[in-house]
Amino acid sequence: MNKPAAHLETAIVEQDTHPMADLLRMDRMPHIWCSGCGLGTGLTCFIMALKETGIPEDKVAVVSGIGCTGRVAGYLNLDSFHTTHGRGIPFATGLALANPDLRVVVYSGDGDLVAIGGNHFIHSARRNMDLMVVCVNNFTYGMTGGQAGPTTPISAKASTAPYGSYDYPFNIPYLAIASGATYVARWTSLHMRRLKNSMREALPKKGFRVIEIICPCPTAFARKNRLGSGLDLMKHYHDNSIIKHGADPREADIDMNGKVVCGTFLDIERPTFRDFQTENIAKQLGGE
Amino acid sequence: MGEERRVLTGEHFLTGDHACAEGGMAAGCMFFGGYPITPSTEIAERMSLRLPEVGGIFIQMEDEMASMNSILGAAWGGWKSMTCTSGPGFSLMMENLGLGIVLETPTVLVNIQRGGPSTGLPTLSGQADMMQAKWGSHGDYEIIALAPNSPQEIFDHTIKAFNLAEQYRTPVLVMSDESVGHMTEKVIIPPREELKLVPRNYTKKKPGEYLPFECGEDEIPEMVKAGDGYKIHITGLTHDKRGYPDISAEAQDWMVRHLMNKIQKNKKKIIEVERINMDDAEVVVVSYGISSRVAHRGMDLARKTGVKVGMLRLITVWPFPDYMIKELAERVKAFVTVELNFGQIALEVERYVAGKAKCYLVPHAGGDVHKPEDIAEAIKEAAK
Amino acid sequence: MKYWRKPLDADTIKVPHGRIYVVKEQCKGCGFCVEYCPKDVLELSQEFNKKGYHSPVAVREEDCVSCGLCELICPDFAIYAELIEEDETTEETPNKTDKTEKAEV
Amino acid sequence: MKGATTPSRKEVRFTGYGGQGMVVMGLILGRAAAVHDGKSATMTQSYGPEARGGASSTQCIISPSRIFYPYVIEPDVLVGMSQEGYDKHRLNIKPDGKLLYDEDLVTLSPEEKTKNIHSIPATRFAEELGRKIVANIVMLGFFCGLTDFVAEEAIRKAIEESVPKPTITLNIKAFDKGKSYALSLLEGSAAKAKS
Repeated sequence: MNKPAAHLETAIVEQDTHPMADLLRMDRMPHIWCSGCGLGTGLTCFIMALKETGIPEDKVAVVSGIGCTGRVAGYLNLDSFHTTHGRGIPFATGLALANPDLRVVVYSGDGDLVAIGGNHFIHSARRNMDLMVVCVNNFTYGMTGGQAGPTTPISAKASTAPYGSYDYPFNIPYLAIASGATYVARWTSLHMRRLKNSMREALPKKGFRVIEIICPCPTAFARKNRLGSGLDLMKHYHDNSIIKHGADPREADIDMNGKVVCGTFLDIERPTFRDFQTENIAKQLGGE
Repeated sequence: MGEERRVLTGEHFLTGDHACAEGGMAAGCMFFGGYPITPSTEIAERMSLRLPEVGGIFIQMEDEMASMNSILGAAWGGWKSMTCTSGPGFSLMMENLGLGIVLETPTVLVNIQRGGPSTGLPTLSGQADMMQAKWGSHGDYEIIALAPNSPQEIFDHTIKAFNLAEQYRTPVLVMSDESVGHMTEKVIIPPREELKLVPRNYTKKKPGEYLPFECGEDEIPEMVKAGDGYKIHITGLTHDKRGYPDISAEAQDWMVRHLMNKIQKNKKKIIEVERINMDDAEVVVVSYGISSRVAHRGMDLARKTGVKVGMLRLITVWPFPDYMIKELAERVKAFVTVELNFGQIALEVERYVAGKAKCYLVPHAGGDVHKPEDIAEAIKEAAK
Repeated sequence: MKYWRKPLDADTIKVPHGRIYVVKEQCKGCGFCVEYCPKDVLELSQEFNKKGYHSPVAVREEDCVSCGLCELICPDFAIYAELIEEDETTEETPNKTDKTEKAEV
Repeated sequence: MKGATTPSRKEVRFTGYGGQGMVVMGLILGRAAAVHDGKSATMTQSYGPEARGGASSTQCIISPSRIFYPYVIEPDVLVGMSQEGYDKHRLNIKPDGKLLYDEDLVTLSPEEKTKNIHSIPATRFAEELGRKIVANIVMLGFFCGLTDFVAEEAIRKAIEESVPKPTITLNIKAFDKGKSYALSLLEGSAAKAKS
């Protein structure tokens, strides 16, 4: 860690002068996320990506489940919905279908999206629903104190796995691709530019898009597993992540000490749920 | 195809389930998210056929939790929405019925009740979800629940449920039963222009002025939809008028009182009952749904033996018409509650009779309806 | 990574300069910006903010090229850099005067 | 025809096997009464998990006024299209009620006490018409010839609205077959009574 500087000449400004203040609910800042948590970095990337796409702010809605990541909905100054645990995707499904002008983003955590919400995740991917899903994976239930989750690596300790977690974790890109998603990428919080670019790429696309962000949780996951600070985890990603676009998702398992495969795993087009509704069904009805 | 297919004006011979779907259509429903479960499946089937005709969307979700959430999402997307379920599916919807109540989302949930607990009697009738309707989602809340007793009524009451949902910005339940859902009778669908529909109460306020949970004396907040520039935030957490989470006892007190008051304060406007033979009644049968039709025969049989018996048929079960029971308890001898369970609404009756008259229950586990003779016997016993 | 030779057009390329702004009370002192600033401009201050964190200061602001990485990596919306226009380097930044102290360049 | 129907509550039970079209019979009769004959009608059916092969029973209440109790108390007519259905319900017929049955599928109990009994080889007639599946409509024609609960024209309209369009002619033929068989039986018994 750098030693503190001796002088203090840097411009100190009010919070609402930050360039992202227009897309944040500044009356709710500072946010609840811990020092060294990567969630905010991912959110910064999202805001920048959104600005770069030029999609009007009024036409973007964000839906979250609950938990640390679930708070994203409450911090973004967009139409935003903070639903129940795991149910972000089905809520977003109704929202997106009822209002096709909206770009609907589901922004939630690993426990929310692939444990309690796992069924919704795979079925929404199967239908190729027009949703962009950002899954922040910090390997744990952070807000409630570090319980084991569906992505907790084998042998990692958690408050509900004091002897180590010994059930196999989900490999989210593999799960998403197998279920039918049409855009799948994974980045760590350290890959800010690439993450932002992925989000910019995925935001205007149709279909079920999944972006996984591997994210440090210094308070719950790192502490229980003696992995150091958030910064230490960022350094770990620096040393251990490999970028491999188009990688076989089966190679993207994450364990405690191995490599983290990042990149865009898949980027294809196939008809979405709405395409089928508007084309096939409409054609049948029109033919009568 | 288009809106001209929305209201199938005319005389039909329909099952309760199909009549329910037609009620949804006539009410302006554009979105149905559901999961098939007997005996409500025919509603979903009919909606899957009918909604695309008017440009609406039917989606078969992966389970009932998803179904309930999808209709909430669709409501905030600006569409009228509904789902239907039965038995275990109703249990699964409880979590997000609570979300619907807390987000004050207008939507309609139809429960075609079957025998329980658990998988129970998928194809046979029951009325044992009545307390679950009121208390099934965790936390304190008030709910509106209607109990139609014929295909015509399930058509009418599905429209009414949509209207109440918009009027009070809340999910509304239609608590029917297998017997009514699977019964076929004449259903008259009126001309479109004769339907009385309540449109969504969209705010006239501008972005920046509007708060999603701010309300006046009537306790009913105005609505917006996503995409209109209001940049709303709404949350299932306890929240303030802005919709921002406020996890404090004070915020909880405000929010829960508001949710209860908005129904309780307006209950005299909401509640609907049918009074039969009540002018000279000394014994009052309280019943709803299919049981009310069976009890009607029980009442006729008892009347033939000279008992002065009438019926208070609950069309609205929740909010419970407590003031009517209180008033009747002052002047009648006894109440006989007839329902396909072991005493759910009977408990409410007893609560408001408060010892001022005798209270009887004719219990039934479900799977069939009561024998009218048993009801007649209970009425005669009550008249003694 | 080091360049093995000086770029041929190095004389014609203008190196941009940035000014760094810190939302001090929003910072949680994670150190991400300090660690990953490619020009090593930042250090953590010795002072505490109200929540007890050390926020960053630009100790070598003259080296800042306004690449924007600090803004992107900051999880707390607490730091950003602004490109200084050539003719503006000695003037106060408009709109910021009422709220900011001018940075020492 | 409307005036010919009696003004009190009538109850009909159709029993048979799943797949014989018992539900369709109830639907057509109920629809005819409710939509085309100015009456009230309530049709209910036994629901089981099996679509075919199991016992199937349909009840139809027809009344000039609002129907409260929607189930059969004591049927005015029991229609038996299966032995099992007949055996199960034969003791529950109104004292002056009628029993109608398919004579190839049902053997009467030696203790059968019902006075008004009429049989028809409905399934055989249907086969002769080319489609066994219309046996229920043959039976409905037979029912129509022997009762006055619902106007004949109303039933014909309800058939046309309820069966697949390409089969309307066949179904109307089936209905006519059953109806004329009923009339010939009535004439036969009238002639017998005369002689």
